[in-house]
Amino acid sequence: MLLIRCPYCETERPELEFRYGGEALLERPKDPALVSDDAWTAYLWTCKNPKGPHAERWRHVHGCGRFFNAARNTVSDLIVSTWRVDDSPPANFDGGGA
Amino acid sequence: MTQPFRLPSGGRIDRARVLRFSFDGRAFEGHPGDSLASALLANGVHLVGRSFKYHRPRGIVSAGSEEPNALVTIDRGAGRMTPNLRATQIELYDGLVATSQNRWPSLEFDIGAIGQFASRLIPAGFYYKTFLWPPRAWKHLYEPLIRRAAGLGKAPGEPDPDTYAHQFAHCDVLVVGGGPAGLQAALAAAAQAESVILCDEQPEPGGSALHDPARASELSDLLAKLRALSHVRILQRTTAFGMFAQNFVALAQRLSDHIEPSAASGPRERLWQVRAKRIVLATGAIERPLVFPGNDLPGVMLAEAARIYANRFCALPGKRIVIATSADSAYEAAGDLRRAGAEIVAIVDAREGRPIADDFNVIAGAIIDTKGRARIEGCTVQLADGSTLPVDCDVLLMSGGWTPNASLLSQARGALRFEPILQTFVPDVLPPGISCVGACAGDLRPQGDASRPIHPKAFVDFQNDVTSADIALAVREGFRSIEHIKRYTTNGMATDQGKTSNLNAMMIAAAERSVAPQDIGATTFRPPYTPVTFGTFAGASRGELFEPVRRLPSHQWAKAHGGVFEDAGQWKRVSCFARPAETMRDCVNREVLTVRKKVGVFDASSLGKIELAGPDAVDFLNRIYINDFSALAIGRCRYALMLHESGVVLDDGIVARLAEDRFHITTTSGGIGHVLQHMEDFLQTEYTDLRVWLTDVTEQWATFAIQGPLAGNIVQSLLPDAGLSQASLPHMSLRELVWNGSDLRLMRASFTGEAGFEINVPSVQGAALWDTLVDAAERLDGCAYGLEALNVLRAEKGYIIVGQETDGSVTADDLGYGKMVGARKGDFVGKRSLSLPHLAAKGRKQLVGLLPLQLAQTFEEGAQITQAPHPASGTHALGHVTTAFWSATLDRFIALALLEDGRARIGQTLHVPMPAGAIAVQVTSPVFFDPDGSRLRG
Amino acid sequence: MQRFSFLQLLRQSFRNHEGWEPQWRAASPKAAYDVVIVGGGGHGLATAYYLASEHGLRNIAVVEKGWIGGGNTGRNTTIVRSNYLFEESEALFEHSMKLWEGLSQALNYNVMYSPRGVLVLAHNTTDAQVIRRHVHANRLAGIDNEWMTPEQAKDFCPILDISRNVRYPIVGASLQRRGGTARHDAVAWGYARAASALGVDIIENCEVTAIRRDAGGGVQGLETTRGEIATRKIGLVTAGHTSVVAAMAGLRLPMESYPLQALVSEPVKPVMPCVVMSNSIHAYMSQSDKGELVIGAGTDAYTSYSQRGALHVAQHTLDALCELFPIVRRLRMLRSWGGIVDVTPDRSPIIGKSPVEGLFLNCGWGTGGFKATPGSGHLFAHTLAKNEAHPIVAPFGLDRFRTGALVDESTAAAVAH
Amino acid sequence: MVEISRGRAAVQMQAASGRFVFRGGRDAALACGRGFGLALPAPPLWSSDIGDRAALWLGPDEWLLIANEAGTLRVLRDALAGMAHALVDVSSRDCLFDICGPDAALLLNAAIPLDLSEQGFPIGACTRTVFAKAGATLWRREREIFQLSVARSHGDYAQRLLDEALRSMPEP
Ligand SMILES: Cc1cc2nc3c(=O)[nH]c(=O)nc-3n(C[C@H](O)[C@H](O)[C@H](O)COP(=O)(O)OP(=O)(O)OC[C@H]3O[C@@H](n4cnc5c(N)ncnc54)[C@H](O)[C@@H]3O)c2cc1C
Ligand SMILES: NC(=O)c1ccc[n+]([C@@H]2O[C@H](COP(=O)([O-])OP(=O)(O)OC[C@H]3O[C@@H](n4cnc5c(N)ncnc54)[C@H](O)[C@@H]3O)[C@@H](O)[C@H]2O)c1
Ligand SMILES: Cc1cc2nc3c(=O)[nH]c(=O)nc-3n(C[C@H](O)[C@H](O)[C@H](O)COP(=O)(O)O)c2cc1C
Ligand SMILES: [Zn+2]
Repeated sequence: MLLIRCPYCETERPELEFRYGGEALLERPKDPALVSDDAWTAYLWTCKNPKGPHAERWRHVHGCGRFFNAARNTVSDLIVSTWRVDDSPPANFDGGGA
Repeated sequence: MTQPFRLPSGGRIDRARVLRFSFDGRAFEGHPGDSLASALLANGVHLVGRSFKYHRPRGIVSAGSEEPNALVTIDRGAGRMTPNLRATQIELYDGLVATSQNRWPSLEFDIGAIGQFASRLIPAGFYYKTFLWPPRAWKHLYEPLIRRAAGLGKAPGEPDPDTYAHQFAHCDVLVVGGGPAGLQAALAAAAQAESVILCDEQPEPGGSALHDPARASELSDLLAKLRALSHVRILQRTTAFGMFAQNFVALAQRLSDHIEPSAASGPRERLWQVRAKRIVLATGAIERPLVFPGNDLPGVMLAEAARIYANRFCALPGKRIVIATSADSAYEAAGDLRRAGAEIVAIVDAREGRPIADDFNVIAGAIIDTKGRARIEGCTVQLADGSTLPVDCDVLLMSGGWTPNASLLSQARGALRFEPILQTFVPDVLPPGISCVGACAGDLRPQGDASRPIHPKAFVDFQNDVTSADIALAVREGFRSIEHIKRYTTNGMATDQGKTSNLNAMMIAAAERSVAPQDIGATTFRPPYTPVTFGTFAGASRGELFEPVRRLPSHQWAKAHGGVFEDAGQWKRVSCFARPAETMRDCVNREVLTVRKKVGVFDASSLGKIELAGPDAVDFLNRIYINDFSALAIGRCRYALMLHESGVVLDDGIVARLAEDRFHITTTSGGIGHVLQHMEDFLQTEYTDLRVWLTDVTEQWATFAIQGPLAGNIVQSLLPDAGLSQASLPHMSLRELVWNGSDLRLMRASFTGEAGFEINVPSVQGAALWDTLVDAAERLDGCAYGLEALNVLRAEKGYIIVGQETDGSVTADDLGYGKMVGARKGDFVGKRSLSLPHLAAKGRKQLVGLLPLQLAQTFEEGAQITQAPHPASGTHALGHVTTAFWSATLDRFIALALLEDGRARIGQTLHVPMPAGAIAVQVTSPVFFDPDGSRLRG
Repeated sequence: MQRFSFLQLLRQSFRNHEGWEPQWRAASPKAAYDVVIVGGGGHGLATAYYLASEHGLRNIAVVEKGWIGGGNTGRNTTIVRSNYLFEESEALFEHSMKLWEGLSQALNYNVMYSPRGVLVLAHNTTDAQVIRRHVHANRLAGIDNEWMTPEQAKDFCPILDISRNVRYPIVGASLQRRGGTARHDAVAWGYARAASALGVDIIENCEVTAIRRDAGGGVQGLETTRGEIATRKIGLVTAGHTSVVAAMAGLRLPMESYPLQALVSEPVKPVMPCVVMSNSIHAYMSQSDKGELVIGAGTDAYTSYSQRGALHVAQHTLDALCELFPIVRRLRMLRSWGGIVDVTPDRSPIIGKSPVEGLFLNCGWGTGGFKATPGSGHLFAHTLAKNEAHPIVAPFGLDRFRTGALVDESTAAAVAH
Repeated sequence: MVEISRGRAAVQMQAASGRFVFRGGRDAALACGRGFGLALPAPPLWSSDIGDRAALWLGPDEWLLIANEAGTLRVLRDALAGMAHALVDVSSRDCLFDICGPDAALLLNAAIPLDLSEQGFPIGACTRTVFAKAGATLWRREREIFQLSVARSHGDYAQRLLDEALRSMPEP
């Protein structure tokens, strides 16, 4: 069970309090009506799914209820850092490769 | 004489008390402090089990949890039968009943042992190569035969009456292993004011010091110090079995199996889930058997085990002992056993530079054969010059050296390295926060290599009957990776997980492949370290504690009034309120007709409810639902649909405007969780500019529907001063009122097609209001109705249920709700996907009604729809039935269905193929009753 | 290929089993192949076998980064069934089922396909509706699947507790009698042996590290830990690692990799005659021929390549099983492990061409692809050989995510394995 | 009030009390605190209280206000007039338990995975968390008194589980 630091509660809590929210830093098209089917479905469905560093979303659902972002290594599962949705990712974080 | 092999003094048993026990029906005696294994040895019993495949006689090999052979079933009374327990770990209590396993009719005479004679025919992997013809024989002949031979002990036949517990714990330091190294580490940490949990799988802490008389006082000293500290918790009979990310460790504590059943109380086992800042592994080392022909005979055991039996349990394994070794530690065992009264016939040392031990008959050589059937009687030693020497003995001890017990370290992804001097793997790379101490760290006495002849009867994995020849065979057949060798031979896959066999298998494979041991590597260690009871994982979770039971405010009333309950998620809901002598169907029909003709009340409290507030609430709703809320007046409500971004229907509900900036929203009963998650997701990460807040008020409000032509009368009598009229509270509007001193939210809304209301009161008032409503209804010849009736009522009107009419592929338009999409508003969640080719395509499945052409015919939900009455196998289905009911109102069977191009097919005749024959149906509009909705307005 | 038979076993037993040959050649990579299959799991090996046996291709390699069958093929709960809901899936899995039925003989390797029946339990009205819908759809498709009352289910599987006073009573079940299990390792080894005998190079310890493409973007070759390999056609069959390898060709897929756990109990005498699955309670269990209960747990909540799962996931499965089968409460977990499954948004596989010329995909089998091994290999071989999707796999192309024509078995069925 | 106890821990079920969820930005929080007569705590997972009135931090823009006086809601609404916020009466929503005694934390740790030592969860700390299979709110009111609340329909579950945990508590 992972130990995850919630950047809003400013404390580490067991994974049981959280819900995983998938890849982070995705940009929903400003006006979806203007983008092509390709671009829209790429936004909807494709994932980086990298082996290594991954920027991802979690929600402290049994806690403060906030969504936040985390950088986790998907090989070791270790969470390197977490940050609030309106903060920027830590410097030198590569966001999950190709 | 009882206990002929019991030593007269010393050790850690309490000779003053005698415990009686039975093994395979024979009565024996032992003492407190004994394990079942030690008590059997004290009674001269060595034959305790049969091996898995060849049913060879097997004895006790070790004194600990690494035991591969001595597996027994313990019977503690009804439902309390446990198979596959290790005799070496079972603590003796008065009246203990143990039986041996995997033999028939008896341990001494086991028919299965003929397997031994066929053993040539059934080497590793034989089953992959045969049983191929005739093809059907595998299912009907061979596999049933193989299965009959499968397994070790029997599974219990009755439910387990015992309870299990869970405990979370945090500490600065978790020490695993209570030997000298672990105790020292615990004390050192405690001295730094660190909180410590120390666990040891044995009945008492002490580890190897328990059988080292020289360390007895040091041990009691250490323990006294530790026990005096309040920030140290010592858990005995507690196995650390799983290491998980970030120093999260699972421990299994055995609480009552060591107590006689009549005296045991409380939980049987407890799962500790410990989060430690630091972990110290002090798990000791495991002695390695030697691989020689006949090494599996009862009476052949590990050298240190014999020493433990003699020193700690005061049970002498035998009187004439031969020791085969490649490690110095065996000489200590030899000394202690001799002091205990045994004759050390010879020490056979395989190493070249073996230690000088003048006082023993040390022979340079190796064992190449043993003598005896159910117990060793002698062995053959091959000397350095190749000559052989027969030696008689009643016990043969072996020591191939020690291997740090690093399973937990490996589980935690630490790395091991092969240490040539010790001829074994030792910890190398430690994960952060984890350290090893003592024997586990590789702090071992000198030891060396022992030769391993390849011989069909030289056993490597004692439990699974894997021989050195099997490993050689696997290599010959092209299985090079140690993981392949493991799987082909099953070496290390038995209940001991290869604690005593993995290293030998690896060394043999390395030799066969002519590569260095480190290039072969080890197989993966996995949890659990030793087997853990399923009940321990489950803990208290059973029955209502397995999954919470959520009850509606009307639950007690329903129970007293014929309520037939059904599960819907965690909720107990009422299907119908059956009256005496009423069938389900009669009951549902009565409830339906009562609602249509009079009035009914329904407990809808499980509906999800959200209070939405904030200046941008309308904007938010417009982006989350397909509807346009801009024009929704205060006090008015709207039925609304919500889509997934992929365009399919996610949930539905009613949105009611309480104030300019406040809304009361309902969701489906099962939907509230994911709807809230969905809304919060968009609110927090997409529409971050909106000032809106969501509060889950599902459980704040009890919700009751009052439906039927007389619904207004009930509401009127309940709220006489509210001045309710069709004009002041029209269909789909809401009013906040006060009842009985509490807030009340009254909505005029209907899911039945009748004029009706939904009343919300704070849930503490729920039961009281329910009673009042039912009372009022009954006075008007109305009744309470359940889910079944509701389903009929809504189906008659063609109203959908999300999850029944929708299945994750259905859009609003498919349901006929395309018109709800706000034409003038901008983007909303899911909108873009609606124009993807497949979602915008013609001919999609659409919601329609179906009526069987012959009135008496019925079919069921999920039935398929075809053009032809007798479709050939593989015919394309045009759709399927989503809802199918007897409609009491229409006095006929009706159904809703999703049908390809359904709206265009209205009027057509299609078929529903049922096992007993196809049923012709007419496609109709999904609204069967009161299509223009005149009844809604009362 | 040395034939396997009882007689051969007998003959070899007189020669101390000295005469057995390696089951597959330990091949080293050649400079070039007509087709390279990346991934030596069951699907990859089956693909190679059918390419050789049915399409006559001989210059083929399977490259495997570790040992063959060491991926999900070697770590799954081996449930085989074909009672899927949608016509597209029915066709795919039934195709596979038919191949299972004669596989041991076709490969001359006993894969222990054991059609002991797969029982799917319904615990409430919704379950019953969903399961019945399957039964009806399957019947129309000619796939065996029948609805059973609780009593009939208990007759078939006596250790079920069908009393009404348990937390989730059993209200009915469906049974596919032809469903069952097969021996996971044997499937990989059997295909490897048969493929190797037809000339396929099976190259272990050979990890693909890059995909080389020509100026037009088409596939040119592979870089591996054992050197470069030239080829114009790659079949990517790497299950949990598909995204990683696809990224080497600049491809991003609708796919996430999750750890899925399984566990076994200590072996006991037979108590479970069939496979039992319960989707509401999230548990499934069968008993192997050796006696251990084989139990599937859930996936972890987050993507990961760590091949292990969290304790609370296994815990959830075990409390469910103890609830369903109260007699197993005293049995003990012997070993638990994880595999990495590649999950698509609609929980259906992706099979067919990719946008990269020469790169073909066979992935996204998620938590349920073992049962598809023979069929997947068979149809993928056709697709590779003919450069065109076999009609049965055509609906499973990558394109469906762009058009919206998903085959969403998960939401329709809530059946995962 | 129903009480069950064993040795060094006891569980008391409490009657429903006045509880309100307040959500809003900083200004609204200040105004709310003024109206409530008790400043809303700013540090995460922290509470403030006076008499039987308390404010619990549950999220960066979310507080649980506890007060039994009638009319609290009206007072607060007035104090917040004109400001963007949400104020919702949830007095009926939860089931409340007081867990008391020297081993209260040990008891709770049968179902709550948090570090409930005095360092890990000091007096005044509050949080939402999980209680085995239910969501819960936990508040340490005094050294040996925790208040646990779960959704009303999970009340039975919580009570049964606490009861079973009491009967199977480890040695302190
Ligand atoms: C715990 C668990 C239980 C399951 N239960 C069932 C079940 O009951 N029924 C069912 O039908 N399915 C089940 N599945 C799913 C099933 O196991 C898989 O869908 C199936 O085995 C996939 O087979 P494969 O050959 O595609 O993949 P794999 O067997 O995983 O083979 C892929 C291979 O690719 C190799 N590879 C990866 N990257 C590279 C690279 N860069 N270079 C070279 N090689 C590479 C890997 O090492 C691996 O050997 C389960 C899965 C798990 C994990
Ligand atoms: N050949 C050798 O050199 C050799 C071998 C073994 C022991 N020793 C002696 O033992 C001493 C080392 O003591 P030590 O403390 O390292 O080892 P130890 O064997 O004394 O203690 C290890 C303890 O860990 C427990 N344990 C192991 N795995 C466990 C688990 N998963 N969960 C809970 N408990 C577990 C065991 O029951 C045992 O009590 C040395 O002083 C040495 O004299 C020497
Ligand atoms: C169907 C099946 C049955 C298994 N039975 C056993 C078993 O009886 N004993 C055992 O030790 N492992 C058993 N395993 C697990 C393997 O030992 C191993 O854990 C699994 O293949 C994953 O590999 P890994 O643990 O080396 O990563 C079984 C695996 C499967 C898929
Ligand atoms: Zn938080």
